Amino acid sequence: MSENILEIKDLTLGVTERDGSMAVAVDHISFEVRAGEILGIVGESGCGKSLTVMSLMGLLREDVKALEGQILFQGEDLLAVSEERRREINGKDMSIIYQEPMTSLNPLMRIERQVAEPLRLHGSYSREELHQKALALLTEVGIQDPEACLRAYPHQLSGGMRQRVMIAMATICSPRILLADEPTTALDVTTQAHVLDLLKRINREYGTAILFISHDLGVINRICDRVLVMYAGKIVEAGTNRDILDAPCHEYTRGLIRSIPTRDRKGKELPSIPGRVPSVEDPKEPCPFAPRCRRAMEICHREAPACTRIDQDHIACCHLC
Amino acid sequence: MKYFLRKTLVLVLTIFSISLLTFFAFHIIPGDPASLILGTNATEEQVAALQEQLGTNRPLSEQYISWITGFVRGDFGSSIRYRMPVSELLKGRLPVTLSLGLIALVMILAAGIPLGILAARWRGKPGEKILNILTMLGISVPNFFLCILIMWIFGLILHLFTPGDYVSYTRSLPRFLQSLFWPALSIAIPQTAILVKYIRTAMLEELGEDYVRTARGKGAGETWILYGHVLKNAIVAVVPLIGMILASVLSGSIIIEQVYGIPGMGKLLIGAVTSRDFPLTQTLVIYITVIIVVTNFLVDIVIQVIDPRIRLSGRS
Amino acid sequence: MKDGRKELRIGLVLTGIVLALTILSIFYTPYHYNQMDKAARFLAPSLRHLFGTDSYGRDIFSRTIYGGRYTLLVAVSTVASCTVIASVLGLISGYVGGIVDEIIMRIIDAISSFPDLLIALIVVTVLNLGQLTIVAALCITFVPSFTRIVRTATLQYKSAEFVKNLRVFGVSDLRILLVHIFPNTFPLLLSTIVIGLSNAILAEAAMSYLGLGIQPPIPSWGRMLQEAQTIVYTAPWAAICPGAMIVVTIAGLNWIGEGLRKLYL
Amino acid sequence: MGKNHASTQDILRVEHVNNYYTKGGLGILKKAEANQVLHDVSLTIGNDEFFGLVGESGCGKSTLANAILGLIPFEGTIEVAGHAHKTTDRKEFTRHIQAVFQDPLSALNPRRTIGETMREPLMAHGIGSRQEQDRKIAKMLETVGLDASYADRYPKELSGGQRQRVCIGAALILEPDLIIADEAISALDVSVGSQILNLFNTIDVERDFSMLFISHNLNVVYYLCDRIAVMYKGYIVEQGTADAVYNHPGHPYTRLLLSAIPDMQEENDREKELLEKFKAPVAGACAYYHRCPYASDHCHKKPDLVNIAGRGEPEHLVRCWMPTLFDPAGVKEPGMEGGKV
Repeated sequence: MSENILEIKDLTLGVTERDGSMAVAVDHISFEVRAGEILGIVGESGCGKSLTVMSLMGLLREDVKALEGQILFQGEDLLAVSEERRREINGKDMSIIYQEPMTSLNPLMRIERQVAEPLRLHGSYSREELHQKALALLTEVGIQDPEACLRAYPHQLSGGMRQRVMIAMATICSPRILLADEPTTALDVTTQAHVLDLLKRINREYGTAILFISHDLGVINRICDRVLVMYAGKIVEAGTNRDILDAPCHEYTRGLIRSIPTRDRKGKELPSIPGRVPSVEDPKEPCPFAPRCRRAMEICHREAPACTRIDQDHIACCHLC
Repeated sequence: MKYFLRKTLVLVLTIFSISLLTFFAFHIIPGDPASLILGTNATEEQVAALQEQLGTNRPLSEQYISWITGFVRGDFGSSIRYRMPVSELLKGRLPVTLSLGLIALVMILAAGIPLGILAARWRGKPGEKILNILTMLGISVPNFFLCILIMWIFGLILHLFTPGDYVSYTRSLPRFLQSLFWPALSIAIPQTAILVKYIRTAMLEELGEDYVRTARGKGAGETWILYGHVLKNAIVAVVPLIGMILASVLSGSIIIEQVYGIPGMGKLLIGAVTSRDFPLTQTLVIYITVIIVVTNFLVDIVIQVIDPRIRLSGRS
Repeated sequence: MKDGRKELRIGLVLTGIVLALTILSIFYTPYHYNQMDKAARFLAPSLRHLFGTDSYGRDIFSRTIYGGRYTLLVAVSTVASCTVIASVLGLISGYVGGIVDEIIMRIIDAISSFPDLLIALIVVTVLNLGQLTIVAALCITFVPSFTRIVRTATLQYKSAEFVKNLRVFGVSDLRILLVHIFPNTFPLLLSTIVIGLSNAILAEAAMSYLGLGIQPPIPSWGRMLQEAQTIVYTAPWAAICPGAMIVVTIAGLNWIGEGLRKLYL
Repeated sequence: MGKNHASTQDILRVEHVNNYYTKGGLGILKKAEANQVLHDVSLTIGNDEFFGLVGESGCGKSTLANAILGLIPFEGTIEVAGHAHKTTDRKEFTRHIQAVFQDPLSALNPRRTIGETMREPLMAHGIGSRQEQDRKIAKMLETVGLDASYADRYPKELSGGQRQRVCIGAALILEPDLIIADEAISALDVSVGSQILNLFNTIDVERDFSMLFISHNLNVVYYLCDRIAVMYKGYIVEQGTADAVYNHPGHPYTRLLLSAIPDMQEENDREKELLEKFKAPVAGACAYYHRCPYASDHCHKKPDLVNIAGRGEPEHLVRCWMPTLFDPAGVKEPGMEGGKV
């Protein structure tokens, strides 16, 4: 088994409610990101996938707190390190791209400065070196006129170009791991395909591990090696793409896959999941999915399910697996 | 360039509408201005003579045209109260008010920007509360009250200056500027508080933007983010308010000149208003308003230069 | 901290004090506001004269709490009339758009290029002095900013999906405007009204300080400050008391405004 | 209630519709710039038919929806259930056509209860007494799968899916002939979106209405609709039965869209290369010219829609000079080039 870059142990995140109480948004999750792999996290809104990624970068909003657990980055617990050390890691060993490339770029700063900024923060380079590096990176991510792009401001670029710039910026220090929070959700399908190809190429050529978050199983399938399925702050199933998509065991994963309209489902009713996506404030059940589960048994409302290993990488947390 | 031309055209049109509005405001008065000025016990001949002098017996459009052509040539008519040309009256006073306004503006910017940054830096710390309360006090103090307090404390108790001791710039420039210091301070303090509040709000807003999160993700520290990213964007957001602040400064100087007995345009204006001296009031109103409109025009140009979003798309 | 309740509370307490004193003055003042007493000139604050006396021996406390009512009355009537006018203009301008919007906004722009004080001065010069004049003067100065705020909110809701939906339902424009859009502008309008009140009080005080507001012998805060100015060395309380009253009122209203903004926007 | 058309009559007829977007203008100092958003768009929707409109952001699909709803001006003819825009007043028109929009939260007035919002269309058209309206609302809430007690709740108390159900209920309450669903499930979670798709299907069985379903997701459109049109830069580039467009695409853009949709099959089951080949745009050329891998000098003129369906088959229109190139057994395709997005 290959080396783990990131090991998350019992990570628990709480969100401060309006009345001052703490609601658990991410509930004792544990997983690892292996060197050179693309790991996907899939889930619906409010399942805690974005909070998880933000906590890995130490970029949680002020009202969110890590209550428990460890984030081990090459053996170092990121929840315990000093702010200085955190800043050393961010942008250099670990970096991140977001859903909204427009707002994620400083509107009043030229692309060149923004792309080269991680280098200036993590080393000393001459102006010329910075320029050359930024130029090389933009060419690398497939921007056709990199010189013009360097001189441009964010609003002059198209959505796809902005996301490429974000990727260039995130990879300029050759990080060990890249976190991607729904990076293609705001893009058109054709643009999305290009960006996914680019991320995959970066992963294959430089061995950069990627933690890829999406609500779209199709996107996850196109880019990831392994997938975690999250529901209501918990990981309910984990496995390789084929484990999850072809042989899902957890009832939620199954329901999710079945409810997507595909070619062969035309004219048939979609076997969708009843009920609504739970929000953070909702009362917690032992098995979070039990209230919506068609196959829920009496035990599901009483006892939290253990996580069973089904296959080498395939784990599901369900009483039925 | 197209932007500049368009803005210039807007400026000209604005000045035109200011002159129109002012002129008609003073001419659509219920009743005849001449008899209003002279009071109820004036004879008809007196009224007719004044009508002739004011030109109010001619049609309005004709009056406007002759007035505006005179205005452009520098002939602003005669003051009723002082019985001398308005241009003569203005001559010595324009530099006084402009200097007072300028000193106040410099004070506001010099104190407001650093304090605004400090206020943003101190968020969540005990210093923030004190600064917040001071800002609120500053905003809430009327400048004429502040003026009285300053005269009392710094003038009468501490003897740092003599209230009412004004030195004309024709006599001694340094002493002229010195005598404007305290009046300018009275104007500046409330406006500084407003500026601090705006900058603080703008900085905090910028700090909540996604690009700040991106910078944190790159490993940037608080200082780097504040001065490298947020400050410029916050200032760009605040620049449009400079025109507004200048308008308040000039309004402030109208009152403050009254308190300190400074012979500027403000003192002249109040005198003109209380004695219902229409030609003088009219001219002063247009003068002051045009100063503000031109400043706003310059501010627009500055924004256009510093904000690429406007510069490059050519739209505001 | 975040939700603005604290600001609201401070603001309500401060304005509450001023309001309570003003209401008290309707029923009771320790002395008549104009009662002069040669023997009691320039008295420092004491139990007999809470805020001291002025150069005529008049009781500053009585004058201060009495003087509030005109300032407050002028401010309230200014803001009320201004809100009505601006709501109509803003709603029409924002919802109808096109040439109507263009005309209204150009006039608003032209008016607002004059500094507030100048407009007030023009109106006061042109019209005769009196309480109504000052209300009209201040109203004209405030209409532009109020109108812009209502218009912006209207525009924002006009393009909202739910208005599009209502139009598709076949609901009439007037009903959409009055029943659906207008109430949604209330939170914004409310904090604007509060800030407007504080500005109106400041402006009224400035006008009566310049001798262009309420006329003597009725006391007003601005007027009292002007009279106190020459005796500030001998009787600083004569200036500090009405001045502090203004500061407390304005700060209170500003705090309420800030609290409301944080709570609802 | 306008339900008495022969089944052969078209519910929606859009003929040669053009729309120009003007920015600036009005102000004396701003010069109006006109951009054409819709180019000669024509389509018809039959009785009880679900028609899908697909395209990427900015292709003009929402503009078309707004034009049909009468919310924006346009050139050309649009008729709903025989009523033309230009001759029917807005209120009368709205009896025949209703809409469901993308974001169900902003589609409901936050300060009014669900019941109040659903009463608006009934009040506007003077239907029923208050009690009858209450009954209708309660019944409609049940139809869309909600409890009648939801009438007293405010939008913010509901989840996204529930809000969208309310919007659908409010749209159906006037029993319109046509519903326009503009990205109606795009903002919803996958598991909730599929519930809404099912809801459309079950209501379709119970009631008689046509739908123009607008989406960027070709899979969803194929799943729900009988016929599909694909839009690109304001042109309809392909139109035909769902089966023809989805399984036998005739336009290179449709093909690109199909290959770009990430699906859940294993990698090698899918054609990998994106059929794009960027080149300098030519004035007056086919709208897709600069991205089309097959473009030749031939394409410097704008193509018309041509029918590529076989004899006796339903119409399958493609706006391309060489639609036959894309026969399923087609020519060898060049690989992806360039990376300009």
